Amino acid sequence: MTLDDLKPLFEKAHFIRAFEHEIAALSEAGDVPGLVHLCLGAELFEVALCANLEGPGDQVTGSHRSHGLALAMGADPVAVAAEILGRTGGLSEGLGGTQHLLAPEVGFLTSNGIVGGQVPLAAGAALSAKTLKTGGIGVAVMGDGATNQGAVFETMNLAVALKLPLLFVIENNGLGQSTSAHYASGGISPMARARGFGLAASHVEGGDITGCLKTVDRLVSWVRETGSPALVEASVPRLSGHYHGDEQLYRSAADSQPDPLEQFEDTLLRAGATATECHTIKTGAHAAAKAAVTAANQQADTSDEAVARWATRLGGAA
Amino acid sequence: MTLDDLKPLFEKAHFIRAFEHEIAALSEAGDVPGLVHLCLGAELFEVALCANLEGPGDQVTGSHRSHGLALAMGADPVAVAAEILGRTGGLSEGLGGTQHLLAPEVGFLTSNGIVGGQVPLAAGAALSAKTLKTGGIGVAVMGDGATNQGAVFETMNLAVALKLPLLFVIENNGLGQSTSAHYASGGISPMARARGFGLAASHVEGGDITGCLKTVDRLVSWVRETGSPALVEASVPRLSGHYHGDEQLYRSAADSQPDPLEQFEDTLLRAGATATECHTIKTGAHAAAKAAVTAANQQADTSDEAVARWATRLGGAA
Amino acid sequence: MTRMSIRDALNRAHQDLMAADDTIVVIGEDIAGGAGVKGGAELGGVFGVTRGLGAKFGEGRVIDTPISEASFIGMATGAAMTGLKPIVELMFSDFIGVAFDQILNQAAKARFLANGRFDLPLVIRTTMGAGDSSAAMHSQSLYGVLAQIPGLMVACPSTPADAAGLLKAAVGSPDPVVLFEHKGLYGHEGDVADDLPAVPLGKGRLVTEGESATVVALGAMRHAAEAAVTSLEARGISIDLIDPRTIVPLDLTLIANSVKKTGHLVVVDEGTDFGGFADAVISAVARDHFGALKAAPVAVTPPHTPIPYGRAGEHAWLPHADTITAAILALLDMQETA
Amino acid sequence: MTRMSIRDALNRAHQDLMAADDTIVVIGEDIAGGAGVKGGAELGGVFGVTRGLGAKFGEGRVIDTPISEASFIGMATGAAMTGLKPIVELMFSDFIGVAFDQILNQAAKARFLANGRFDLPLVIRTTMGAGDSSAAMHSQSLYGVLAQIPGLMVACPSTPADAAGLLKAAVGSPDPVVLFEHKGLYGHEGDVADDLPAVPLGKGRLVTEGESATVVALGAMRHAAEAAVTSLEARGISIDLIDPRTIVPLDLTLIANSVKKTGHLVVVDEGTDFGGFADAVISAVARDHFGALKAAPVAVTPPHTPIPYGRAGEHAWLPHADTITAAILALLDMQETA
Ligand SMILES: Cc1ncc(C[n+]2csc(CCOP(=O)(O)OP(=O)(O)O)c2C)c(N)n1
Ligand SMILES: Cc1ncc(C[n+]2csc(CCOP(=O)(O)OP(=O)(O)O)c2C)c(N)n1
Ligand SMILES: [Mg+2]
Ligand SMILES: [Mg+2]
Repeated sequence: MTLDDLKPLFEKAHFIRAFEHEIAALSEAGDVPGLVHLCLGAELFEVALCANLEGPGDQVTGSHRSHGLALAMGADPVAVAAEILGRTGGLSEGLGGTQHLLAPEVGFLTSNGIVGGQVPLAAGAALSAKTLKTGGIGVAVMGDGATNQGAVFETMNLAVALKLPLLFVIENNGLGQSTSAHYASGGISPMARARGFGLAASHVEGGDITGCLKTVDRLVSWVRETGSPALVEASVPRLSGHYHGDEQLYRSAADSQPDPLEQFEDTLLRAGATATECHTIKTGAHAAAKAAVTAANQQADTSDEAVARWATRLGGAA
Repeated sequence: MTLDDLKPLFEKAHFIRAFEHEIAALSEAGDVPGLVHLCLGAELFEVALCANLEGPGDQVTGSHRSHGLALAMGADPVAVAAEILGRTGGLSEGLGGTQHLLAPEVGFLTSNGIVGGQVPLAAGAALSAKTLKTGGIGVAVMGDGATNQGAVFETMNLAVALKLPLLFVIENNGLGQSTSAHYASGGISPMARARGFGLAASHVEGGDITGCLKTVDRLVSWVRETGSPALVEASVPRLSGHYHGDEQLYRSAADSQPDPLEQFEDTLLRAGATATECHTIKTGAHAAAKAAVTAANQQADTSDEAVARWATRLGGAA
Repeated sequence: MTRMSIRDALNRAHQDLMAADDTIVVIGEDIAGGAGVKGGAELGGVFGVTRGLGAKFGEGRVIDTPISEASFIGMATGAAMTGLKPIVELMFSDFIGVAFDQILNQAAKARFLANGRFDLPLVIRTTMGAGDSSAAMHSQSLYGVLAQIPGLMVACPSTPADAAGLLKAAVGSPDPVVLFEHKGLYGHEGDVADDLPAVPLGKGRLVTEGESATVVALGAMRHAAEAAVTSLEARGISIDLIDPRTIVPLDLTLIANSVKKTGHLVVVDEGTDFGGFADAVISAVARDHFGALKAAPVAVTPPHTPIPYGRAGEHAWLPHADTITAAILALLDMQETA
Repeated sequence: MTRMSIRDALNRAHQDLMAADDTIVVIGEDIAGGAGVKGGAELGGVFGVTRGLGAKFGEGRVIDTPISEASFIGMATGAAMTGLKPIVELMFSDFIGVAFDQILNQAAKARFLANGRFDLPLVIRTTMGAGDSSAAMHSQSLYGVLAQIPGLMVACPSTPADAAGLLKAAVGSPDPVVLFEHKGLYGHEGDVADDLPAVPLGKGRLVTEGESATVVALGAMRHAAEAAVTSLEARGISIDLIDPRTIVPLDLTLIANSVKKTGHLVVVDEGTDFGGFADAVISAVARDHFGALKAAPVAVTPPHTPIPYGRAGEHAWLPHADTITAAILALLDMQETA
């Protein structure tokens, strides 16, 4: 990876960071209808993951915390922001919202309100890729908490049994809401458990851009070439609350973790970038994010027409 | 284990075998309302398992294939047979039937029509034993096919995370209906996968009475003493169809397996029993089983009164 | 026209569909059968509906699964979002429990959440019905639960032509469709047009025409009701018997027009006595066509209990032709003496 | 009498119950909170209902779980069969999907399958309700699905006294009870008797008394209906507003007696427009008290779609006081011009 390869990733990661901050600000201003789960801390890993994927051949499904993934796969930022804001120009005219971002056009198949619910869906994308011989793969992204859901375990087995080109991705931030991953999984890591299912599995540190890129590349290539499933577990910090506004009284102030974006910047500096260059990239990314979110916030609310249209389509009572 | 310890187990195993044959015969005669899943091949293991358990402190839950387990735990054979036959004297007046045998009085909490459905329930028995400090344990018995169900995986994790005195028991007969266990679990054994969850796990051969007794004893003691979960996988043959009457065209005639009861008899003979003794035990067991099933078959059908009683109790529409 | 069973009609419809469209895959437990088992013949599903498909279309398109309903129904849903047309066999509708999130939240809501940016040509075939002592967890007719969920289409064929035709319509539908096949009807025979034409979702059928009352029934209950209607004919009572065939969307026009003529409504429902199909139909008619009703509408349903196993108990639980006959007679008497 | 919120009333009821009975355990996600996290304070559930229970009763009785609803609801069911009285918190009723088998087939049917040889003192507390843009998978009011299932008791409190009282009744019930708490009502305050008396399952409450129409509504809809009733009072229209409080068993006597007086029935239901609570009530009244109805009964429900996220869309989806007022007026006009 050259410096020139890394810079756009740095820019994208900062774009996502800034985007989330803009959403947070609008949330405090009362402009966001629902509770938002921000991806602060996972941006580096997510851009590294998606740098190795290409929609719509590859299709990613994500959790409730998927703003960053949708953006990293290339969804239009204004449409993503508008969806989060519940506006007419949203990906789905604001019908879905923050937990239901769908951009299959660019390979982000769907995010999900049900912990783990997105995982079998990614197996479906993998089955389509295999059956239709598109060369694509399915990617199921989830948190550590999701790895205790039955449907997730089943899908690990199913992918092994049916030999599906499916990459499982665990963003392990050590917490599921207020519960520690260690407690919830009896001290067993997602990677270790996945190996018990016969999955090829690796671990990466979410602050290590070159490590993330290398490992994701290796696993994605393996899934693509062998048509078999694999798993990558990324340790990422959860730099903010479970949702924006979560006071996190259950968490002691002492457990603060390094910020992957600062680690990324250090990597760039070590590789020869200047502080000014980094600053310029960040400023540009922040401005772009602000522009996108602001544009979305000028749009009108979802309409009752959109609801009426679906009511007519779906039948039901007379 | 002395010969005197083994003889009652041999008798019980043959009682179960004969009981199942009597049920099969009545099924052919048209006297059994539903499809029955016989446990032919698992009798030895089941009596070895239950010899280490004592109800109602210990509570076992089983699958659709639980006639033998209910009997091995000490449920009244006439009441078990009557339940299978759908008669008034059944464990539940014939309301439940062959897949729904409940004898919590003797430690057989319930069997189940849903593959894997019984497994979380056994975790509940373990939680009660732990909370109420009864010294008992929960035991979840299931087939190899059930080990691919989400609720089963979840319960493995839950038992580890909450430290529940719960023994998982896999009767691996190599088949789930017509599908091979090897195919369905991607070549990974239940024991190997359980270890991925952090469970203590062992394997036993279902024709080896001393091995079964020793291993079950060790694991049951461990669960009882440490309060932590464990798993035992028993290889047992499926000596008949998935259900009685299943033609098994999907299975080649060549894959016939040794009969654990013959292996058990060999063990007895090697330990000094005479062929006559063995014969006498078997004849007695067969006669007792026949008497029990015949007595059940003389009872009247479930009544509409029983149904009406529940309709009144449960409310619903006016 | 050929006479065949519902089982065979469904099998033929699968063959037709799969031969015509490469993107159709069939997914379920034991549907080819014998996966990983050496030797032996194809099982073709525990009810034999998918027999021969494995040999003909190969294991890439006839996919035997582990006993993992949540993940394979979810997989089918994801596949339907991305270019395949999966037909899933869920062995018994009683098993929806283990896969319910993928049905309730994923399959049912996906098109709405995408605001229609993709079709979801997912078909779930499943079985239902009491009457063979399969007991509380292998006999439920859970269409009423699924019909409550916006986004799902629900159909319950009662004849070979309808079974094949609704399967064809379902595969062609942009919305996910759940087909409930009654276990007791797989051997039921009827005439089927040679090209097995699609039966549009949302179109009911007038099975018999009459004057005295409107009887609405589907699945096995349609046949029980037909027997009741025949027995009433002898007494000079004629009935509009309507088999709506699909529950969502429901052909309320057909039902309402009939009630306007007869003034009397009986709904027979094996599903549930509370908040199910019968209540939905009765409520809709009472709300929208109150003036057409000459007497109180009637529901013929099982009591509010799980399904009993023993023969006499199960018989007492199920509605039968004579229960239906009695209900119709009581309704008509009631009117005469009112 | 003390004035308190539904949240606090539920919390106090838990405290009372747990102090009095050692066999009561509370099970769910984040209900003590912070399990395995160093430092920090107790969370007490994401809605704060179980706050302080962990510190008071210890982790042996206030059990934080992994995100594994199927296994912990099943565990609670098995525990209820063997001597404990578990109160489970299912964070959102939308999540029943992942645990549905344990509810549909295990908890609901266990006592029947045992023919009553054990009680099943299992309580599942869960939340429901739209109105806060929680979107399609965090807003559903799925009581109508559970009410279809024989063996389950279903209740939907709308006041602090009822919430505490129904929880107490539920813990004392031999049958499994599911309590639906409306997310939008946790802060709703009301007077509560100091001993938080149990409210019997199956007894509805006459909230306002009147002559013109019977309005049946529960949960948040009861409050919307109350606002509608108040606005109609100004026009001289008086209403019997009934909050049935429990759906199964349902207090049909209270509803029927009212309809006999008013002749007019409106049911308001946030759950579903097809085969849910509204249809069940309307069908039951139409079947059993047809003669009492002077005009077509009316259902006020959301349209048949998943729940939209955006504010204007969600507002359009939900029934409100003015929707209910309009429905009542239309019903009464209709009668006048009939
Ligand atoms: C089936 C289900 N159970 C519970 C929830 C509530 N919930 C939403 S996010 C969350 C924590 C998820 O933790 P994790 O998977 O680690 O993801 P993270 O939030 O840490 O990214 C919980 C419990 C849910 N949405 N779905
Ligand atoms: C959730 C669910 N899926 C499918 C079935 C149908 N079914 C009953 S038994 C069985 C095979 C079970 O295999 P295994 O667990 O190995 O038990 P065995 O029959 O071999 O004892 C299947 C698929 C069911 N009852 N429940
Ligand atoms: Mg996490
Ligand atoms: Mg097996």
